[in-house]
Amino acid sequence: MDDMYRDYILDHYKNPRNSGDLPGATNTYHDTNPLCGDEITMALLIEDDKVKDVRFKGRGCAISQASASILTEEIKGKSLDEVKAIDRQHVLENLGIPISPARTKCALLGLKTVKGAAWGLSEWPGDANTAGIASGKE
Amino acid sequence: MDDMYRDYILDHYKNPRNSGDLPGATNTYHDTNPLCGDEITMALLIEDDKVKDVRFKGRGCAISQASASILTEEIKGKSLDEVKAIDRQHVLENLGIPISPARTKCALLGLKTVKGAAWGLSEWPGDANTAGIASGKE
Amino acid sequence: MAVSVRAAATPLDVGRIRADFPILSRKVHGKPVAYLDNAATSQKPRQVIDAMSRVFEDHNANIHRGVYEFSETTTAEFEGAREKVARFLNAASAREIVFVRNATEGVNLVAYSWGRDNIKAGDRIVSTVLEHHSNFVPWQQLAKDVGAEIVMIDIDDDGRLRRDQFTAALKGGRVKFVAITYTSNGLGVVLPAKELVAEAKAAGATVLVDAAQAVPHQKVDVRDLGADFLVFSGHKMLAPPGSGAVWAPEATFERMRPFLYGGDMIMKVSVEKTTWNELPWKFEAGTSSYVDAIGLGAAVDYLEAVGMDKIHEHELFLTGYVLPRLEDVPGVTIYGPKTLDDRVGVVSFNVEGVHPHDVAQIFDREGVCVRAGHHCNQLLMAKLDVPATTRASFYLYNTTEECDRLIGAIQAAKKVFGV
Amino acid sequence: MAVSVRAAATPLDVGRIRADFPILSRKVHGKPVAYLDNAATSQKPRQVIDAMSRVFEDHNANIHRGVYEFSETTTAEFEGAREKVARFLNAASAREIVFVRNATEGVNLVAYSWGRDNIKAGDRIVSTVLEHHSNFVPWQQLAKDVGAEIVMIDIDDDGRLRRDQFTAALKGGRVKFVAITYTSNGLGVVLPAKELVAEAKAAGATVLVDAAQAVPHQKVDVRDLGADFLVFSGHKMLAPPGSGAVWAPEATFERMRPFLYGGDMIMKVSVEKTTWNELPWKFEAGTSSYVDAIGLGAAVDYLEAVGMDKIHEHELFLTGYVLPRLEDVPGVTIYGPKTLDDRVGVVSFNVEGVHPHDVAQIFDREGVCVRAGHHCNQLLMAKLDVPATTRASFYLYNTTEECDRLIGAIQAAKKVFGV
Ligand SMILES: Cc1ncc(COP(=O)(O)O)c(C=O)c1O
Ligand SMILES: Cc1ncc(COP(=O)(O)O)c(C=O)c1O
Repeated sequence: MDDMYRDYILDHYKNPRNSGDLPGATNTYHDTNPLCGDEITMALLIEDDKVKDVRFKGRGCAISQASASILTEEIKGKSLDEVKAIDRQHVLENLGIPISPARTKCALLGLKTVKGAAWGLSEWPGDANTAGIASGKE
Repeated sequence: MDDMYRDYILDHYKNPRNSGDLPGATNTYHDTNPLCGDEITMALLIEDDKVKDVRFKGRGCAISQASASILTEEIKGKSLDEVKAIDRQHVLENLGIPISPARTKCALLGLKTVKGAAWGLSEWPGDANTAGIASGKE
Repeated sequence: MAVSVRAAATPLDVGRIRADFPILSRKVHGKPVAYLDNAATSQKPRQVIDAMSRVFEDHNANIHRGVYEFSETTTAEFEGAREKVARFLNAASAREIVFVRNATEGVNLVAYSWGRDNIKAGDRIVSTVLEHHSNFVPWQQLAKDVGAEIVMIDIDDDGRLRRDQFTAALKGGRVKFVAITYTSNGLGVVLPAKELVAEAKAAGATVLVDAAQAVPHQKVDVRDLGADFLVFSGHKMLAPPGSGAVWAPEATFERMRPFLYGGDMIMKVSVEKTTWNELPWKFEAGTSSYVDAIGLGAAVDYLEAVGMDKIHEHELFLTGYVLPRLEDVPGVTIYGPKTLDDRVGVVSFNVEGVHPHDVAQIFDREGVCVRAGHHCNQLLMAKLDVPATTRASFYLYNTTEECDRLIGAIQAAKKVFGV
Repeated sequence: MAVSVRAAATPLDVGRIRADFPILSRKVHGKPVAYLDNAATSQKPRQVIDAMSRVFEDHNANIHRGVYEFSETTTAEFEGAREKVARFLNAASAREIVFVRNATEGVNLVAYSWGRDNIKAGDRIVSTVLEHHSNFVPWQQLAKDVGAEIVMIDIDDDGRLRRDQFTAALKGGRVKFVAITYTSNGLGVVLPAKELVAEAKAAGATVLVDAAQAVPHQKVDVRDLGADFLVFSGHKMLAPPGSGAVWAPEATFERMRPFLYGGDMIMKVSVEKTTWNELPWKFEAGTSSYVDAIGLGAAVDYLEAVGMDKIHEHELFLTGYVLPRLEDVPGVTIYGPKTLDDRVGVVSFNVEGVHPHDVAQIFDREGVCVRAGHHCNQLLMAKLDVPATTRASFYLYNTTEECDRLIGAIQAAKKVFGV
């Protein structure tokens, strides 16, 4: 718990990196976690199959917003294939705090929107579990 | 239990009184207890508002058949009004053995058919409980 | 309600009550638990836990058809629980009580069994933004299936139902059915259910009252209320999950087709035709959750022994204690009425700068259990224009000390988030 | 089944098993209880009773939405129970397991949710005279509602399904749906379910298997079986009443509309439109019977630890012990197969001159609990041309000594009735 709201988590929450609109974005994906009202819009500028730039806008809990913020830092400059290969395990480890099952969807909403944008989706293809991204039940 | 299968109960079961067809019956009523397969057809010969004669035919458990047999002895010669006034309490007491809730419907099927015949019914009017005859759930 | 709502003290011996609830002596993260999530589900007293174990240890058998002692004893306890529920609600008879898993199944029973036969294309169904999803989605889907229309009634700024809109909706005509909650699980508002029922019935509508948050917290009298259907869940009133009931007058149940088909609800089955069992068993197909129902009977005994009026007064006492203290915390927004009139002990709020999920998570570390989310009230959340709220809800075993810990937990959350 | 059905001894340490069941040391009318009504419901081991009490005493909270320790622990146990059931049935994932109150609700879920959308006027539904009312009446009523036709398959003199009729019915065409039991609760016959499923599917039909009497008594492997739906009840397999499940492949559940609407089964609700939660929660509306489900998880643990093959063998051992002894009693008629092939430990019989209700009543005085009646098998009773039978049914804790007492109780009944 003390473990959960570490300084860097709160810092990412209050001062999200890569926050705001991205004019000229090539890929944009929006998703929500209706059970708690978390929302994230992820915008990527893809050039030569690389993430040239990224911005996100969102509202929600500290975990969902910090997780998205951390993720944007990580993917900037990465190839599309590298981005598509990021898995939930990696995101949870990267967050560096214990995430209980009830908060897993919060922690993974950022990843879901990154994947949605990377794949150029407009809507999520069925069950999030099937897609191996979100997990458990909120 | 020993209490339940008293000699007179078994005697009524094996040698039912007023058993068989009643040619010239004025009122006949048939009913079943579908949950255990008990069946009774009760035939009355009513003259001058009196039960001039009675016969029944049935199959089922000792309790249902003995109870019907005892009842036929009781109603013979009674006025229709007296017959209609017989209540479940009376029948249960008259049987003289402890009847558990699970067997109450068995014990009261005879009364149900007597009432059906006395009132000249062809089908039972709704819920047996409402009619104050059968009780509890089989 | 003839209850003084300004009580400066509780009428309950809370210490004695708490001793009946084993879970209340538990610690969470090293702190004594302060369980303030009673609108979601209640805790269970020893008396209920034991009533259930006793069945399994002493006389368990399937009910209704067994000609042996175990089955007769279990049947008697099960049907005895039904009698207790009937008495508790002042129902005319136990035949008016159909056991279901929960309030949700109760609403669906009415929707499938009564609704499908009675609500037609062009009919209107009146509902409110206060409804729990369980008393809205079944009607929304039925309306979609048959081509009926849903008319929603709004609330005012205090969270009270817009009576003017309700009256206007009924005046608008074609209202076949009204689905209203007795008590809002999101805001703690108690609706003037008896008046609403009378008004709806005068307009020719059939009315279902969702009493999931009412029956556990106040004396509910179905005869006085006058509705056509009433549903509630046992798990919110000291009984196990898996218990609950639909109440309706016998004549109403008689006219309805069954809902679930199968064992125990039949009278006679042939390949061509099946006839139904008597009430209430016509609506109870298959092996009932009879141990849960027996637990509900024990819960009713417990609540009656304590006294529903006193329980209600106690909750208002706690609400009256916590509301001003909550208002004093900078950055806290309270949703719903800030007075004690027509209210139960449900307090929804948000802390500026801290998402409800983070609030609840930090509360957990303090041993304080509250709910964060939409509370199955997404229509209400949309109306309040918030994604979620934090909700504390009281029951007979809560204390002012736990209220103080709630306030303390808010301070802790604010400190973590530097707001 | 690779089980020796001629075992001269049981593979179980029954004494040790019995010590786990508190109720088995009870006396009835001064005699130790011989509980032989397991096809109606089973008794519960200490492990299951305790798993349930522990939730109430230790960490009870409503599941799925609570961001605090109690709720997370209870949710983990509840979803853990689902995982256990999935593993027990060899399901592909826990998302294939929808918790319901009992097998009956499971059949109705399929009838309402799949049936109403897929069975049309003129379609045929194949069923059998062996079906429990719970797997016949829902289809009979659906057929009536939509104008479909029911085709009944008969049994031979030994109680075995008429395979020729089954094949002919499928050849007749237009068979949209097949509702068959895996194991007859009236006769103890085990049907060749896998073959029947394959035949029905080859004919283009969708198949539901009622495994209420199979899952408790034999290893059931849903992947091997290949049906479209399978249902069972927890209370017949050491778990509390109120637990049970429907199994179906994910793709099947995905294509189906929900059954009950309300809290927990929704994703997003607005006045205009509602979207559904993921599997399996899409089919679990309102507060689940989560303590009962946790009890089911504990029961699965218990059964797995003992071993399903051994349990089956033990029951056949008892059946093999009792059948010849029963045949030796003058005036006793046994219904169903008198050999041990494709059979479970259910023995139905009648005593000439004594109605089954009187038999059961006299048994009760001897401490022997059996069922007398139609066993929710009125179609079978009509076929056998008897109003009712007396039925003894075994489980892992029964003994040959109890079988002897059964025979003794028959002698007692004959003595009372002088037959
Ligand atoms: C074969 C069969 N199917 C279905 C059922 C119904 O089970 P439940 O009453 O638990 O729904 C039973 C129980 O007797 C059964 O034996
Ligand atoms: C007002 C109201 N109605 C209905 C329900 C649904 O109750 P259950 O989940 O027990 O079916 C709830 C429970 O949260 C409620 O608060």
